[in-house]
Amino acid sequence: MLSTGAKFAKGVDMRVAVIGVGLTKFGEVWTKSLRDIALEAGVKAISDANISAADIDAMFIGNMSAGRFSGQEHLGALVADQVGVSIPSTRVEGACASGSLALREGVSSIMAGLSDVVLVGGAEKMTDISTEYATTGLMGAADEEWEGFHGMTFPGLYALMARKHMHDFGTTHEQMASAAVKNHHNATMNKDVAQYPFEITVDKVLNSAMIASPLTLLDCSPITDGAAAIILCREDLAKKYCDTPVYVTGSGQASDTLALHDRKSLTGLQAAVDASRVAYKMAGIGVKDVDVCEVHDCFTIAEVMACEDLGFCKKGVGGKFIEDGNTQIGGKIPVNTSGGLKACGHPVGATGIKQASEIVLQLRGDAGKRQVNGAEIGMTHNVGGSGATCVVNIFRR
Amino acid sequence: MLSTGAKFAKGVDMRVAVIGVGLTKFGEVWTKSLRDIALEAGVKAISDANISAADIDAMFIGNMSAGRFSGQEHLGALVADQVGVSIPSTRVEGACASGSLALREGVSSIMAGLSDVVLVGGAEKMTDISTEYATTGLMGAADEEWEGFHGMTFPGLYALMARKHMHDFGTTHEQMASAAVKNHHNATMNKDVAQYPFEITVDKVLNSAMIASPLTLLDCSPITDGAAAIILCREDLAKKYCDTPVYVTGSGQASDTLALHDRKSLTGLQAAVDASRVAYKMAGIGVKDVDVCEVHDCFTIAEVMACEDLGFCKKGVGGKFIEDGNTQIGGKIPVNTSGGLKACGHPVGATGIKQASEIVLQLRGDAGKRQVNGAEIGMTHNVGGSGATCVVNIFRR
Amino acid sequence: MLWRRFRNKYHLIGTYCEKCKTGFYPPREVCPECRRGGKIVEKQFSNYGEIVTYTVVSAPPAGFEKGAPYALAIVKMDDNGPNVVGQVVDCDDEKLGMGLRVETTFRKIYEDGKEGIVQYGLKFMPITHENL
Amino acid sequence: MLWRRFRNKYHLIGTYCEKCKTGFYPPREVCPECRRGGKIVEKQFSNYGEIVTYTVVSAPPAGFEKGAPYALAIVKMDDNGPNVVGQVVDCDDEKLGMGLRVETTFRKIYEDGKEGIVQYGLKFMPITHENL
Ligand SMILES: [Zn+2]
Ligand SMILES: [Zn+2]
Repeated sequence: MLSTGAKFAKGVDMRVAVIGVGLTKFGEVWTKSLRDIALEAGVKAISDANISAADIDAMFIGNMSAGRFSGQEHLGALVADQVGVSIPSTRVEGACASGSLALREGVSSIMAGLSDVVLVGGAEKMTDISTEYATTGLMGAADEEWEGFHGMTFPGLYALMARKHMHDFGTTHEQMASAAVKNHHNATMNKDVAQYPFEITVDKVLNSAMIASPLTLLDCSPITDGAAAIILCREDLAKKYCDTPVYVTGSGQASDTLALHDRKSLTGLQAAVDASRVAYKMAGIGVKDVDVCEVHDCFTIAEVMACEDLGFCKKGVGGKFIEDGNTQIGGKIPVNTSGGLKACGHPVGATGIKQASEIVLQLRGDAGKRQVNGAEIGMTHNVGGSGATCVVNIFRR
Repeated sequence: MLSTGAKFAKGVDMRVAVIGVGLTKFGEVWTKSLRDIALEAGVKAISDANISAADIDAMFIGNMSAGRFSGQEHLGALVADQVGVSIPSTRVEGACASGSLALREGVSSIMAGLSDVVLVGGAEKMTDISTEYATTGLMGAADEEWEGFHGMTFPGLYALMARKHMHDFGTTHEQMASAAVKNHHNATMNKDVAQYPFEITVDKVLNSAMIASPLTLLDCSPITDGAAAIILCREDLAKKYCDTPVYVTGSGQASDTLALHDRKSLTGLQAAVDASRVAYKMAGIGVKDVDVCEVHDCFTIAEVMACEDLGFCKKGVGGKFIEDGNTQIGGKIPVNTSGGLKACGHPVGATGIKQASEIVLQLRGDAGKRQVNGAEIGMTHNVGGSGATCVVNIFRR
Repeated sequence: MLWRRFRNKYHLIGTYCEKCKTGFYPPREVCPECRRGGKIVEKQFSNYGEIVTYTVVSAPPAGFEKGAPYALAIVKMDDNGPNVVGQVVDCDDEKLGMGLRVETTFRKIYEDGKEGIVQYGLKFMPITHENL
Repeated sequence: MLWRRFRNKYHLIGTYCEKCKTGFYPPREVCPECRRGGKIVEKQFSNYGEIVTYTVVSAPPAGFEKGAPYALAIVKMDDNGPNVVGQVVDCDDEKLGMGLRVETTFRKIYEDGKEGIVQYGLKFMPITHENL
């Protein structure tokens, strides 16, 4: 069933601008707590937007598991407190898509006329606990009662999809690995933020430790601490604060079954297909118009499926599409210029905002060595769980 | 600092209707899981609204701690999955105010033109774990690092406020207890939902087990399983589905410091004062216009402070105001006709939606024995943590 | 908490929509396709099926360390049954593969770390004597 | 995780906004009133203060069962210091009350159930020899 959000896509005029972005360094940040990094990203975004905290009307904070990882819920209030404002501040959660959901609520608040300027943040502190416990905690994004119960893990779920994709379409592990190799290369040009800004090779991916066959350690995104924030603003006020505003022109969100085995297809994410259709329609563009895209490569197979689900290539040929270099900077459609979740890192609640931030930098022409020449339209693809939530946001300069 | 949401209050025209409500029985529901009760409330609300699930464009789900209590995050997708729809579905969290925050996001989505019909749900499953662990989990709503660290509990935080209120204003324990007595009485007329629909006395409150002095067991709201859902709809479509729509006409949200000791006042919640001012202004009414109100009586002292913060009576006299019967059904301003958190129960994420549901029943004239005669304007007051988030929503028939 | 679904977790008992003839495991109370128009009944599904896809997990979550590495598969149950996820046991590595025919077996799933509660449930094993 | 704040939790070291002369404990990196206009410096606050409000907790959270019932108070520290929350120890029930003068003392807070880690931090006790 198509997400019924589609029926609104054509009539919606978003009129929302992004006027500031802020990111912390991603990685294992032992010396800082969740509130420290959330404040750091927020202050950077406020500063980048050249506004003061008093200009902000509302906040939306994406976070998945502070309750489990740090014993702290109520992150909306926590961040407002740290920034020193008493405005409405709301936590939004949709597993690994929490950041993009928060962005959507920020956009909605401005479109509704409830706010003029909104801070949207995302943060996750994941390295304070053991890997086993983090693995268990992350399964809270999938179906705890019917998948986690059997010892299923997140890599395991994507491994089930990878095996099926390889079986049905002849996708090879080498093709999947080429996504990781590209993303690590891109990360070398994003040293201020990326967790792993170093080159790897296809051989290294194939020969690293097995996590859930056929996926190895280097097929998987890491466990990361990090925070990201962006400032949204009513379109007609944007020029007051910023010479180079970027506009949100489309947003699609869709859901699918929580458990993977309940789905009709195991080789793609229907929620990504649905969400992207809505977003394209709302933005009034086609896939060919997209100049740069950040996709949710929690595992290498996820980037392969994303290229197919978003329409960059035909169903089944995503692996070859990436292997052939089409998604490199300079290729047909550069994907994950930031380094993606794989090499830039994946602090769950922050990821969607980091993706938006990277697209904003690209559209401003501020992406430095990794700049995609003349990028005018960019897109983010953010997935919650094994695909039960997907959000696609489209931006233009 | 006044919540800057105030600047929008006057210009906002909400144009959002409530066309259906649904509640599960509140209590210890051993035989049902979180997904069971969430589905039950959703199906009831859909049925009450006389719509089909296919009419719903988006969902917002309020929940605080499923991650900690059940290992399950990603409740938006879980509820969409259970209902069998692939529409946008987002979890919203602000501790005990999660339900009202979800309602606000639903309203925002309709005002933004992103949805016509929205299901807003709230659910919490709290009785599957031990009381000590629940007590620890609930402190995730307060400041885990600086309050929970010292062995602080939620009753402890409200006890600190109660002691100060008694000290500064001469409020008595008997006065506080009278709120609980009234709420239990109201619950006897709400047997289909209320967890504790039986009468108590002031003596019983004073002599029940001490929890955090001066608060006893009967000063505290219980640990509850339950779910609630309401259906929101664009104002101009409401009559298509429903003969007796109720309208959301104002909504205020404000934040305060996460930790109690950081606040200027310990005898009231500034966020409640701020949120109610915005809501009154947006609805274009004054406190005297409110016919019925559901307040967040997580502890008896909270209802005393709410009466003052919302302007029902002057600062410091909330205890006497309640003791004198002003908040009974038939009194000056009936408060907590449902039985409140105290006697109806407090399934954290569901509470704000249950409050809205009770107000809708009152404004429809469907509240049975506990009906407030001629109620035209109703209000909900929903608090997160010890007051770091507060949401006030105003409804009219 | 899982005891709520003991009956479902110990047997392949789910639900079935008689209108669109779709089986659900875990059980659903509402058919996602037919909704109010559907007719949901309880159903015992076939205990036989074949592997649709599989993985071997080497990095387990807390509580599953002892059994690792272990195989997990999605199995399409016979007679128009549902897809079911579970561990595959008593199966050589070289035998494990797409399309392998398996049957359900009742086994220990894990021991709960905190309270030592042993959880049981269904796993899969290769069919030894098909058509017996 | 709490070791990040060891220095702050073992001493009454917070921050102070020199512009609006407000003390913060726990430390804040941004003054909520002055924001960018503020000047935040580290500050050791007075170890003496008086009880603003208090409670005795009889129903403790996990990890604090052994010490219950225990007293918790918000204490206003001297010399325009911040409000600080903490347990009150070595204090008779009849003595505990609003306005009681207390000083900080370094004590065990709790033992972490899972890993047996002992957490230390500041508590309060009645001042025995004021003006010594
Ligand atoms: Zn059906
Ligand atoms: Zn200052």
